[in-house]
Amino acid sequence: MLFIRLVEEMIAEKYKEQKMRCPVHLSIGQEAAAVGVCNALSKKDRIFSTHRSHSHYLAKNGDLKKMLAEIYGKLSGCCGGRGGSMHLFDKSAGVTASVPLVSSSIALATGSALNSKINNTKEVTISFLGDGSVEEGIFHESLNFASINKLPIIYVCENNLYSVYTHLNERQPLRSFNKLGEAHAVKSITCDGNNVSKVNEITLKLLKECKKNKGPFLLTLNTYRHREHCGPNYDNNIGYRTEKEFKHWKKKDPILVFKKELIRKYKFNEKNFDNLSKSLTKKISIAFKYAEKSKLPNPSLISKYVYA
Amino acid sequence: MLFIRLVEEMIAEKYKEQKMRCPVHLSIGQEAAAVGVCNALSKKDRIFSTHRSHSHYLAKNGDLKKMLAEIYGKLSGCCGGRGGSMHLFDKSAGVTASVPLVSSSIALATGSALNSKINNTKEVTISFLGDGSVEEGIFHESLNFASINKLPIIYVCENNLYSVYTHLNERQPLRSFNKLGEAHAVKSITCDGNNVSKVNEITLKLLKECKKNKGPFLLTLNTYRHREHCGPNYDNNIGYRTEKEFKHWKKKDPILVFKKELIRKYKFNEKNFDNLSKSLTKKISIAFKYAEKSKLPNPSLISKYVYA
Amino acid sequence: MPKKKNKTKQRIIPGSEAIREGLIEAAKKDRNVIFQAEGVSDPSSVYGTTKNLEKIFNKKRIIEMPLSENAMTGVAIGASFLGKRPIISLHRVEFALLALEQIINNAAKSHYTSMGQHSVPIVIRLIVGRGWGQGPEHSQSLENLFSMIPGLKVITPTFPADAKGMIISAIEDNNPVVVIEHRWCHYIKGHVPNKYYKSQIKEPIKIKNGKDVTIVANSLNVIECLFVAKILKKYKINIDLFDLRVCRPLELGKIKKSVKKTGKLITVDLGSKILGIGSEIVSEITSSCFNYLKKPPIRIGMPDYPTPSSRGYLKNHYPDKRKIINELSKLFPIIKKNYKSIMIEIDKESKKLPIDVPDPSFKGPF
Amino acid sequence: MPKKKNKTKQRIIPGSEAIREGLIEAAKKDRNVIFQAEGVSDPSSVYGTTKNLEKIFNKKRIIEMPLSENAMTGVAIGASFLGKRPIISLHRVEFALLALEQIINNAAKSHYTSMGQHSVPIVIRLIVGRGWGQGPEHSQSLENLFSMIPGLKVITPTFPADAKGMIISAIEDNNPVVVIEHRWCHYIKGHVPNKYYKSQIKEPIKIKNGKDVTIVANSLNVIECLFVAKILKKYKINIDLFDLRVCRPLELGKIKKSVKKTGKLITVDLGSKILGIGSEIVSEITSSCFNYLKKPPIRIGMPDYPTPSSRGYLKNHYPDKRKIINELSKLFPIIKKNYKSIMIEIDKESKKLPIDVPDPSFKGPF
Ligand SMILES: Cc1ncc(C[n+]2csc(CCOP(=O)(O)OP(=O)(O)O)c2C)c(N)n1
Ligand SMILES: Cc1ncc(C[n+]2csc(CCOP(=O)(O)OP(=O)(O)O)c2C)c(N)n1
Ligand SMILES: [Mg+2]
Ligand SMILES: [Mg+2]
Repeated sequence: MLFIRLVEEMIAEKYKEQKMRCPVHLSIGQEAAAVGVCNALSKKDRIFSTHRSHSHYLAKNGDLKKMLAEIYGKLSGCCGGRGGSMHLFDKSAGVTASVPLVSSSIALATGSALNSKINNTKEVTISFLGDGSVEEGIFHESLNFASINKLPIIYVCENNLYSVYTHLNERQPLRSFNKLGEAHAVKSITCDGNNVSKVNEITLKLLKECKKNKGPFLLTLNTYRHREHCGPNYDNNIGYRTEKEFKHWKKKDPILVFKKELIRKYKFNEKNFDNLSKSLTKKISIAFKYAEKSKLPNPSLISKYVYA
Repeated sequence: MLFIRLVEEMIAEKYKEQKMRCPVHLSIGQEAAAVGVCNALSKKDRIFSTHRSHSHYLAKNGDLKKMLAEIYGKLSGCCGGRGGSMHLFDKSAGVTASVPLVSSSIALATGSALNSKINNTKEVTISFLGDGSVEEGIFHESLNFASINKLPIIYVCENNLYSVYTHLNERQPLRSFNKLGEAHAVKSITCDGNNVSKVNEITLKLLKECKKNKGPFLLTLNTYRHREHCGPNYDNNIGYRTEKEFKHWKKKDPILVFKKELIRKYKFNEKNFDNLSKSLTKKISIAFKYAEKSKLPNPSLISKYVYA
Repeated sequence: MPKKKNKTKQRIIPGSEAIREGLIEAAKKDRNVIFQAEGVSDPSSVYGTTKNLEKIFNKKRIIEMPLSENAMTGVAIGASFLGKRPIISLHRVEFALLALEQIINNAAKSHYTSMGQHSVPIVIRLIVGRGWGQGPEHSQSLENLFSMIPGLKVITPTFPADAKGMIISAIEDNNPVVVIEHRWCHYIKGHVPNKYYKSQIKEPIKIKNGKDVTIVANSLNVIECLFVAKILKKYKINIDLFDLRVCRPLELGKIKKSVKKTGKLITVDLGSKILGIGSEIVSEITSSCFNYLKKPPIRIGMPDYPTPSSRGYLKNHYPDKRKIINELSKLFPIIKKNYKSIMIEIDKESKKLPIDVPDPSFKGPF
Repeated sequence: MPKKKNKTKQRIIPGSEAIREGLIEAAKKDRNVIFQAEGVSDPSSVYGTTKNLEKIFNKKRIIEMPLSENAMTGVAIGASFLGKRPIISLHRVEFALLALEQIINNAAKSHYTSMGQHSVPIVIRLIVGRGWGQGPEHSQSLENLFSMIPGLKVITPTFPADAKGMIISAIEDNNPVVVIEHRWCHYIKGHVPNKYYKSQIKEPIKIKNGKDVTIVANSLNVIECLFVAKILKKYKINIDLFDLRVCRPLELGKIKKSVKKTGKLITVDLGSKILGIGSEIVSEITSSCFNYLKKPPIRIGMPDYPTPSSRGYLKNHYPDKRKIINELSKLFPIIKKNYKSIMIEIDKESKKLPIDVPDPSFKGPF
């Protein structure tokens, strides 16, 4: 989790160099969702993500170098620089696809679960989505289909209260997100998305159920993004959300929460934390250097791979 | 209600003449929904319908002659023969539009209710839909929008258990249709759709609520179609539904149910019924003659009205 | 298309059965093939083309689709990422309009964006609903819409034997293939070999050899052109007639060669003339055969308005024998001279069937 | 576009502000105008084009759209049946792919099918997201897709003053109008009159007079062509340059006249070359001006693959000055002769800005 945080903070820091020339949607503040869920998974389980894909990709052990190279637009990126930050994937790690159009990957994830069902294999698919995604019809269409076919899939909704700069209350009526699943007889749970241990615990339970043919599930994780919707900065100044709200959530920063838990339970201390940070930062810096040094794709490659 | 039944029975009878050359989706068996709802409406209220639009159109006092002429493909039809049976509308009667693509008119109806909301006028919009329609994402998108904006609209779902030849259980999980509305904080009611008085009573109540800014609503009416999905015949022989199921519902024929109620409550008798039938049939025959005698459109008209 | 070998053993079946055979053969050969449709195993089974599949294959491979065209297309794409070969069948081309985000973004581009790491071997069968008063929203073909999109393949089979082979090729293909099936072509009968075979989905096929004019048509229009070719032969006009078959990728090598010979080109589009496949063909041919063209190329296609329901409107609506003759008469004075007798012959043929049915057996209701 | 009257009073504003003014003026004039967008009043307000509307108009007219492009388009159509004039603004063209069933069936056809009893006066603003690594699914223009559909109008404004007038005309129009706005055109600055005025949305406008070659371009490509025209003037090549502006209905009267004069035609498409607007123009012009054409018409447009994110790929990707010069050099030997010096001049101009930004002020992130 700290690893992801540090990666994204370095992206934020270096973004102003104008060398990462594509949109970036940072998950800073939301990492517990990605980590809590993905830590419960095995390598064979698959995840599908959205425009905000960094944390999911990394939590599922997607290759950091390939991710950064992709954001830097380099040929060594996971898409050879063709997709940018919203298309991250790493098949070998089970990060099957990230898709920039809101909700578009929900159906793909459902297809992945259908595949497992037909093959009678036991891996589970995770479909990451945001609170905005549930407004797209395809979300409901997918849940209905998963429900009739009892597919081994968990739809994980990270409710960060906003779609771009618009608050949930302007986009959806007041009701629990669980009702969205229940409309399709999909068992639904909502919980604190900033507590990585809790998220992990619940995910493990749901995975077991999925493997017993008791899927699908809808898991809603309440959380908050610290930075702007897209880009490296804080944006409390532009007026769509209050400083108070921000501070409230900042206190619940998942890294902080987890650190406290570690200190309480495992005699972890500040020094351990600093050491960990340092060693991670080192590793991360190497990856950044790799990405920066990698070559831009040659224009002549542009016409390749249109057809299989 | 009897009027609608007699019209559709005559369509069924005359369909084999091969002069009505477009698909027809009969509502025989489902009339209580259309009549129960539309009788509660005033002329200013608006309805939107689907491929199965005859009963809605007639219950809202759409012009019979123009409907039949449309089905016969005549210039005097409500669309000048351009739409056929799935495009029936009669603006002056408040039948704003019927649309052949499943669920496509749900959003249009929602727009109609938005119009009332903006204008602050008191008419209510009805969006008729089938049990299959709720599988399309646009149904959910529309309900969510209507809910946030408290639109004066009632979504009336006629659950006749089938989409074409496929039973509900093969398409949706077991759960009450009310849950579909509740996913969007839309108050939802399910009731016997073959009892016209009950449907009417509930509709009146919901209309009142809508006018007090307490809409939208989802009203599910359980019912059954007697004939084949599309066309004039019975189809119990082809194997997708059982004779037993058919007979069960046949006993609950809305006309029968209502007749019994009339007899019980208002000293209505068989003779009244026969007389009524006869006089209605006469009127209907005249409309058929009108439609049959009307002219086919001239080919030269085909290029008109592409642009306003 | 394999050569006919044994005349005595010719099985004559309609296009719809040929397509069903293709589907079955391909699914037998590759267990990754799965089927999705609304009413996939219902008594009608997509005009009979998916009939009884559940009796031949494991039920898990036959997937009943809720009315969720968009999600179900995404489901197919997602399953195809993992090795499945889904075949989606939609009763009307228009239903795919709900799924275009999935088709244009995820299906067409995933192979490209992933540098070939993903592929999307899906087949999307779309049926053109022409006839019996289907009206403006149930009778479009829209092959030009799909053909605009790099990454898709778009095919329009005409004859039964070719249709079977093309369907098998489409299923074997590792790209998303959109099949525009004209339901009137489902009624065309012909000999269809009783085995697994492929027909290329790369380029047009020449079906008549002639030196006077090049005509490129597809799907139902090929039948109209064949009739025209028959009549004009009597007047010594020989058409170099191509069944286009494949709208994307558009491989025009054979057509170019033909136009260099004939100097004249007519395209006959199933869908709209404006921005139709014919527009692309004419532009491309004009560019590469400019100095060979004796006359400006001519496009025939659907006019610039929707198709109304009532047969009353439709007399001069579809691209048909009459329209083709009219255009040809601009190129060949002999047609003008014999216009009346040609039209009489055409009238005779046209009157055999009402304008709104594909076959005498067709009695509605949809 | 009204004539400039008073040079001293010229207000110079960018395209995005001009469009915003058009929206505001039209909404002031007609209270039936309503606005729908995702984030319609958020701090960004669709690139500033819907900024502060809620301060000018009754809040009821400013409708925040949930992420439900399909239903919200249907809502707009339904409201328009009853007299409203909804304007939908989408941040990317691609988001409209979710709404094509509504656009193609209900918006485009309702007037037709109802014999004129319904009309659908809606405006759908779609913004082309080119630049800053947007990638394959956030940078398509797809004007050809919309232009295929009878019943729609499709416009592609270029210059600020014209854009304002065109937006007002679109709002006043009783048909569904799709506006393809290139976000790079949002940065173009120009004089924009401070009042209510309309620019026709019927046909192209000639923006340079020349006798040597006809070039038809639209949106951002017009800017590229203007630069080319400036350079070539030095070599005595004068371009008859048209800003196409209106892709549907495609009114080619002026272009035909021009080609009859120049004998040469080049089209420059914002979207794909294959099945692009240029294909339609070339086919139509070939058919009506065949005997005037001295050379085969030339089409320039987006190549037959998606647009990748990384700037590394993009060097020869977009239709640009260089590509236009290359094609022109096939028509004019003098260009071939001076090719090097022309290219040096172009290189100088091109290097002013990186390939992935519209303006020096642009720093990302989207
Ligand atoms: C179909 C579609 N509509 C609109 C957008 C523009 N868009 C990109 S991200 C985003 C916000 C989505 O909100 P949510 O699902 O809550 O995810 P979050 O950004 O909060 O993680 C929007 C509207 C899009 N990418 N796709
Ligand atoms: C988008 C779309 N998909 C499929 C169809 C084909 N179709 C026509 S009617 C129908 C059944 C719809 O079922 P339901 O909504 O329950 O209405 P019912 O026919 O039972 O009245 C279907 C699938 C269609 N018209 N539109
Ligand atoms: Mg969110
Ligand atoms: Mg039903």
